[in-house]
Amino acid sequence: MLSHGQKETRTKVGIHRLPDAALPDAAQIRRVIDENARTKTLVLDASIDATPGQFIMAWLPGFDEKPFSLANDDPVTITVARVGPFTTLLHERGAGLPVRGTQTGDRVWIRGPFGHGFALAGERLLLVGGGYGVAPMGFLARRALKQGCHVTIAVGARTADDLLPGVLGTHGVFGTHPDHAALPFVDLGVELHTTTEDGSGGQQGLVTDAVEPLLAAGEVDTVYACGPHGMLVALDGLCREHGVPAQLSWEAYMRCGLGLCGSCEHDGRLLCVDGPVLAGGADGV
Amino acid sequence: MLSHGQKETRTKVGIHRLPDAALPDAAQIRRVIDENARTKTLVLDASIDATPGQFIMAWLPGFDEKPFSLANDDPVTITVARVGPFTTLLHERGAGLPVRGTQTGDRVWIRGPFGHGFALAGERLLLVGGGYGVAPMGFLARRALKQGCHVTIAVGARTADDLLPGVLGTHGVFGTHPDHAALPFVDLGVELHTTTEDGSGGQQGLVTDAVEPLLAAGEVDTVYACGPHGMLVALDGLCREHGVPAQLSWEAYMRCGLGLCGSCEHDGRLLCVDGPVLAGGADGV
Amino acid sequence: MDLSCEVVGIKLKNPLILASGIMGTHASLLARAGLAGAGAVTTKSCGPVPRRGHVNPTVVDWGAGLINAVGLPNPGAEAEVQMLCAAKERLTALDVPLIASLFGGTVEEFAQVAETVVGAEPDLIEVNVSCPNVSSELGGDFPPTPFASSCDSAVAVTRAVAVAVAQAVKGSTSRVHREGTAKGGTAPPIAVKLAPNVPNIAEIARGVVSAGADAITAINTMPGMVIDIESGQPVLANKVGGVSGPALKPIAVRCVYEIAQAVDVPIIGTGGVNTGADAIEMIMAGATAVGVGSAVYYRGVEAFSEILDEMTAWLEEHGYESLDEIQGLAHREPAYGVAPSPAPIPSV
Amino acid sequence: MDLSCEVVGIKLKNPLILASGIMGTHASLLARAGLAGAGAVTTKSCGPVPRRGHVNPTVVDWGAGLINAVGLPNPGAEAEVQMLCAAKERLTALDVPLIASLFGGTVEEFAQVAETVVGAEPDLIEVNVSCPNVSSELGGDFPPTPFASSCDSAVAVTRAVAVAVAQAVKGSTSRVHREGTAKGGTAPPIAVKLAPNVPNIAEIARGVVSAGADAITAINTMPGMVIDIESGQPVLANKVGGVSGPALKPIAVRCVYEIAQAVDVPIIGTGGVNTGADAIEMIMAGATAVGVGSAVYYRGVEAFSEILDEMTAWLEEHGYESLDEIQGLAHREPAYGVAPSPAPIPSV
Ligand SMILES: Cc1cc2nc3c(=O)[nH]c(=O)nc-3n(C[C@H](O)[C@H](O)[C@H](O)COP(=O)(O)OP(=O)(O)OC[C@H]3O[C@@H](n4cnc5c(N)ncnc54)[C@H](O)[C@@H]3O)c2cc1C
Ligand SMILES: Cc1cc2nc3c(=O)[nH]c(=O)nc-3n(C[C@H](O)[C@H](O)[C@H](O)COP(=O)(O)OP(=O)(O)OC[C@H]3O[C@@H](n4cnc5c(N)ncnc54)[C@H](O)[C@@H]3O)c2cc1C
Ligand SMILES: Cc1cc2nc3c(=O)[nH]c(=O)nc-3n(C[C@H](O)[C@H](O)[C@H](O)COP(=O)(O)O)c2cc1C
Ligand SMILES: Cc1cc2nc3c(=O)[nH]c(=O)nc-3n(C[C@H](O)[C@H](O)[C@H](O)COP(=O)(O)O)c2cc1C
Ligand code: FES
Ligand code: FES
Repeated sequence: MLSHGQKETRTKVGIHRLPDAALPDAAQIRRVIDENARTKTLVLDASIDATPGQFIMAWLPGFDEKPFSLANDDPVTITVARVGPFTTLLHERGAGLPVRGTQTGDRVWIRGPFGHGFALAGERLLLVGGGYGVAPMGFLARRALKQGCHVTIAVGARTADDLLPGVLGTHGVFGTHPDHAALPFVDLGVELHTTTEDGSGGQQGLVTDAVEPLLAAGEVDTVYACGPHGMLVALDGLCREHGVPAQLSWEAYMRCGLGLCGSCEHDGRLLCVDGPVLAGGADGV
Repeated sequence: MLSHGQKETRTKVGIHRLPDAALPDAAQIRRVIDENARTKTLVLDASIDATPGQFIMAWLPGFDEKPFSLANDDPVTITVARVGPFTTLLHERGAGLPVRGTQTGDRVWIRGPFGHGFALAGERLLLVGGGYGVAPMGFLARRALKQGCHVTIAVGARTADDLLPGVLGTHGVFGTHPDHAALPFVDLGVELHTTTEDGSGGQQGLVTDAVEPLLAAGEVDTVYACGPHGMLVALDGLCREHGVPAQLSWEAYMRCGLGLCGSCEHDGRLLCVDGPVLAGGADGV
Repeated sequence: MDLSCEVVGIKLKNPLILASGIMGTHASLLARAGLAGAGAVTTKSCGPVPRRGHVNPTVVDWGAGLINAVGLPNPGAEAEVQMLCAAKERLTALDVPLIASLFGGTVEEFAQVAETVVGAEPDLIEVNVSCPNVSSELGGDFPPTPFASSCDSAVAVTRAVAVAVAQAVKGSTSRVHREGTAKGGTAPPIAVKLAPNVPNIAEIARGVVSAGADAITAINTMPGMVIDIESGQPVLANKVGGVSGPALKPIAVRCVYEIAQAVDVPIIGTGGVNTGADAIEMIMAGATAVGVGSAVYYRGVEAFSEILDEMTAWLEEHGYESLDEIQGLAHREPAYGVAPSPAPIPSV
Repeated sequence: MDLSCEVVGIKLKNPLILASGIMGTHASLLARAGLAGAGAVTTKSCGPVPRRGHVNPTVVDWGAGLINAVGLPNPGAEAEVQMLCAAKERLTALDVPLIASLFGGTVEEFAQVAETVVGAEPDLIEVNVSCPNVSSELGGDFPPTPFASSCDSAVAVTRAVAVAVAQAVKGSTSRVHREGTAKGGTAPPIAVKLAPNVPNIAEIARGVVSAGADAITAINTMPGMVIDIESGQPVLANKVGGVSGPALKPIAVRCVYEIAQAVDVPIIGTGGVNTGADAIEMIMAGATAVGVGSAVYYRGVEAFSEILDEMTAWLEEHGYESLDEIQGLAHREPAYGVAPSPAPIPSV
C-alpha cells in the first residue's frame, strides 16, 4: 500500500504474494471415448493452461485422487487405462458423485496442471508412446506441428486391440473411430510407426525396434517419450548411444504432487515438480 | 488456475482475493517544520496514494498509534499539534526508536491511507480550517487548483501565533517561513481569509464570521472543512441555512481504523471508514 | 430461496450473524448491520465494570488475516443495558434478533453480568469464555488461559450463567423450564463461545452443553503474534492477539465439524467466513448459523448482502431449496467409500 | 554476513532447517536440500514399523496456506537406519547436520524407535509428539489428541526417549553426561516438537525441558479442515489435516515467543516461514534456528538460498553482523514504555 521514497535503494525482503487457492475444482465429463477394451478417454468441461507432459490430479470425493497426463488442455482431456479401483470407478461411472439439481451427469474433480512438461527443442521430433503413454503424445504433436516442427510418432502396444485410436486420431490407419477428439495426424503429414508385440497391427516387435533405425539414420533432433518404465530405460540407452537428446516422462507414486512428501523421488529428483519429464539420452545426467 | 468451460454460466461464489498485508511500515523523518509553538509538520521519506481528507495511523513501536490527517501524500506529510504523550514524543524525538546501522535519524511507522477523503464537486470551493484542521486543507487546495477550481481558504486560530504558516505556505502573509514544503498559495491566486479570536492576525473573530458573508454572497459551490467539533457544527448549520453543500471532516477516538471496533461511531457511521469526511450542509442527512 | 434458520427457537431470516466485537458497541451500528442484511447481531462483549481496553495498535491486517487485541473495552453492564434496550427496539422493527455477548474475570462476574443484561431481554446470551487478549488482567497468567481452555472452567462458567439467567427471570434453574419460558419470550437461551487453542474442543462442547449451554459459538480467535522486524517489537500493544479472517477458516471449520459430531445443539460457526462459499462450507461442517466478523473489514458492511447473494445463487444453481438440505452435509458418507488400494510402503 | 548459529552444541552454517515431512524421505533428497542451502535437514518422521499413510488427497493449497494429512507413511525404523546412514554420509560431506524425526503410538514405541535410529548417529533427534493426523489410529480418539496435547503425556514421551537414547549410547541417563558425550559426537541431543492447539504451550515446554529435552521445535501444524462444497466432502481423505504455510506464521511466532519466555533451551521456530523477513521475525521472537517446510512448495527448494539472500541483505542494510544481535529482540522492552494515556471508556 505504501510506497517509500527510499524503497528503490532498500532491499526487498522477500515480499511474496499469496497464490490463489489450488483446490480441486468440479468438472463435468462431456464425452467419453472408448479407446480400447480397458482404456477410455474422458473429455471434461474445463480448460487449463498447460504444457504437454504436465499432469492433473483427478479426485473422486471421499475415494481417492490420482495423477493423469493431459491428453489435451482445452478441453481438459485424459486417457485412462483401467488398472485398479480408481480407474475402474472412473470408467464405470463416467465419474463422480451423483449430482443434485440443475447439473446433471457425472463429474470429476481436478487440480493442476502439475509438474514440468516436454520442452520443445529441435525441428525433427520423434514422439514415442507406450500404452497410455501415448496420451500426452497427441497433445505434444499438436503443439509441435503448430510450431512448424516435423513430427514422427512411434507407438507400441501388445496387440492392435491395445492401441489408442481416439487419442491419436488415427482413424485412417486403424479404422474410422466414430467419436474422437484429436486431430487426424496422418492427414497433417505426421509419420506414424506402429509396433505390436504379436504383430496384430503395424510392425511386429517393441517400439524400440521401430525407433532404433530412425535414430541411426541421424534424422531425429530430439526424442520425446512416455510409457512403461522399461521402455523409457531402453530408449534412454538408445538415445545416449546415438547422441540424441531425449525428454522422458517417468512415473512414480504421487501423493502430494507439490514437491513436499518425497513419494515421487527418482534419482534425487521429485517427479511431481522436477518432472514428470526429465532430460535423458544425450542430455541425461 | 483452472478455467472451466461452464464458468461463464456458473455463478462466481465470492472468489475474494486476499489483500496484501497492511502492517505499519517504517519511514524516515526527512524534515521537521516548526509551524508554531505547539505544532510541527513532519515530512516523511515515503509516499502514498491518497485523497485529501484521508488519514494515516502513525505508530511508535511499543508506545501507541494515533491518527493524523495527511497534509500531503508525496512525500507523506503530517502536521502534529502537541496535546498529549504521543504527540509530545513525536515532537521531541522527531520520532521513533533509535535506529541501528546504516539507517540514521528517527523514524515513524505508518499505515494507511484510511477512510474517505473530500469529494471534489463544484468550481468555487471554500476551504475552512481550524487549528491543525488546516493541515489537510493545503493538500486539498493543491489538488483543487490542479483541477482548475477557484479556491478560497478561511483559517481560524486563537492568535496569530497559532496559525500554521508552513502548511499553508503563506509566507507572503505571515512573514517568510524559512523552510516550508507547501506551495505559496497566495502566489497562485488563492484568496486567503484569516481570523483570530484576539485579532492578532487577520480579521478578529471566529472563522465562521469570515465564512458567513462568503456564503451569503452566493459565490461558493461547496464548503470543505476540518477543525474542532464546534466549528464543524456551526459550519454545518450555516451551510444548511444558505443551501450550500459541505464536506466536513470529523474526529472521533480511533482504535482499529478498520471499521470493526465501533470506537469511532458518529451518528450510526464509522468515521474511520465512512469518514472522516461526511457530507453536510445542504447535502447533510 | 429460503435462507431462514432457527437457533434454539429463535427465527433468523438468514444464517449470517454479526460476530461479537464487530460494530457491536452502539445501537445505531447494530441496527445498521441489521439493515445491511445480518440475520442476527451480536454485541461487543460486555463485562461487569467499564473497561478502557488496550492502547493501539489494536487490530492489524497481516496479509492472510487480521490479528486483534482490543482488550474488551466496554461501558460496563449497567450502561450496556441501556444500549441493549435501544438496540432491541430498533432491531425488533427490523425483525433481527439481538445477541448479548458477555464476559467476566471470575465465575461470579459472569453470573452477575448475565443477571444484569437479561434485564434488556436480548434474544440470546453469548458467553465469551474465550477471549485470548485480556485474561492476564482478569487474574490469569501470561500466556493467557481463558476459561474456555479447560472443560472444568468452561463448565463452571456455563452453569453459573445458566443459573443466574434462570433466577433473574423466574427463580428456576430447570433447563426444561427455561426453554419453556424462552418460548414465552422471557428467559433467553445461552450460547457458549469456545476457543480453538485446545486439544479437544469436542470434549469442552460436551461439557458446556451438559452444564446448560443451549448453543455453541465456535470459534473465537486463535492466539498469535506479529512482530515488526524494523523495530523488533510486536505490532499489537498487547503483543499477543487473536487471529481472525481467512487464515482462521480451516481451523474454525474443523472445530465446527468436531463439535457437531459431539453435541446436538445448534452451532454458530464463526471464523474466516468471507464469501457465500465460506458460509456454505461452514454450514456443511455442521453449523446452523454463521458468524461474520472480519469480512466486515474485507468487504465493508455490505458483506452481509453480498454473502447472502452468493449463497442464494449457489444454492439455486445446485437445486437446493433450504439450508436444511446442506446442513451437516460433510458428515455424510461419500458416495464411494475410501479407495481399497492403499498407498505403498515408502522405499528408502 | 555470518549467519551461523549453534543448536545444543551443533554448529549450523545458517539457521534454516528443512522441516520434517518435507523431502525428508530419501538420502538423495536430504542431500539436495543441503546443497540448496539448508543449514540442517530433518527427516520425515519415522515410526516403529512400516506405514502406508493415507490415500489422497494428502496435501492441498487452500489459499492462505496448505493443509496436509499424509498419515506418516514411513519405511519403519529398521529401514530408516539405512536411509539415515546414507544421508549422514552425504550430509557430512556438505557440513550439514542431520536431524532424525521420530514418532510412536505409545511411550514405549517412541523409546524403541529412538533406540533404533540412534544407531545411525544423527546429529539431533526430533521427537514428533504433535502430528495431528494419525493419532486416532495410534490409539487416540477422534478428534485426535497427540501426546503434545498434555504436559503429562509429552513429559512421559520425552523422558522415555531421553532414557532410551542415553542407554543406547552408554547406559547413562544423566543429562549433563549426555551433553558431555554429545560434544564427543556419540549421544545426540533431543528436540521435542510441540503442537499449537493447546491452551498453554509454555507450560508444556517447561515440562519437556525438565524431562530432558535439549531443544524445542515449535510448532507442528494446526488441525483444520477444508470442505469441497461441490461434493460436500472434506477435501483430505483423512478429513482433518494440519494447517501450515502463511496462515500458520502468527500462531508459530506467538508460540515461539511464549516458549522463549518459559525455558532456556534453543528453539527451532517453525511455521509459515516463507521469506527472509519471516525468518528474521521468528528469530526475533526467540528462535535460534528456523524450520522451513511449506516454503518449499511456494518457492521450490531454492527457498533456502533465496531466504538466506533476503536475510543477508536485510541484516547488512541494518548493520547487524550476526544473528545473536537480533535473537529474541522482540522480548526487549521498547524504547518508550506503553503510552500513559489510556483509551477512553466507550460511550453507548
Ligand atoms: C505423472 C503420471 C501420469 C500418469 N498418466 C496416466 C494417464 O495418462 N493415464 C492412465 O491411465 N494412467 C496414468 N498414470 C497412472 C495412474 O495414475 C494410475 O494408473 C492410477 O493411479 C491407478 O489407480 P487405481 O486405483 O485404478 O489402481 P491401483 O490399484 O491403486 O494402482 C495400480 C497401479 O497404478 C499405479 N498408481 C496407483 N496410484 C498411483 C499414484 N497415486 N501415483 C502414481 N501411480 C499410481 C501404481 O503403479 C499401481 O501399482 C499416471 C501416473 C503418473 C505418475
Ligand atoms: C481522523 C483524524 C485526523 C487527525 N488529524 C490530526 C492532525 O492532522 N494533526 C494532529 O495534530 N492531530 C490530529 N488528530 C488528532 C490526533 O490523533 C490526537 O491529537 C492524538 O492522538 C493525541 O495523542 P496524544 O497521546 O498526544 O494525546 P492524548 O493525551 O492521548 O489525547 C489528547 C486528545 O487527542 C485525542 N485523541 C487521542 N487519541 C486519539 C485517537 N486514537 N483517535 C482520535 N483522537 C485521539 C482525544 O481528543 C484526546 O482527548 C486527528 C484525529 C483524527 C481522528
Ligand atoms: C476486532 C475484533 C474484536 C473482537 N471482539 C470480540 C469480543 O469482544 N467478544 C468475542 O466473543 N469475540 C470477539 N472477536 C472474535 C469474533 O467475534 C470472531 O469470533 C472471530 O473474529 C472469528 O471470526 P472472523 O474470522 O469472521 O472475524 C473479535 C474479533 C475481532 C476481529
Ligand atoms: C506435507 C507435510 C508433511 C509433514 N510431515 C511431518 C512429519 O512427518 N513430522 C513432523 O514432525 N512434522 C511434519 N510436518 C510439519 C512440518 O514439519 C512443520 O512443522 C509445519 O509444516 C509448519 O511449518 P511450515 O509452515 O514451514 O510448513 C509436515 C508438514 C507438511 C506440510
Ligand atoms: S508426490 Fe509428493 S513430492 Fe512428489
Ligand atoms: S476506529 Fe474502529 S471502527 Fe473506526
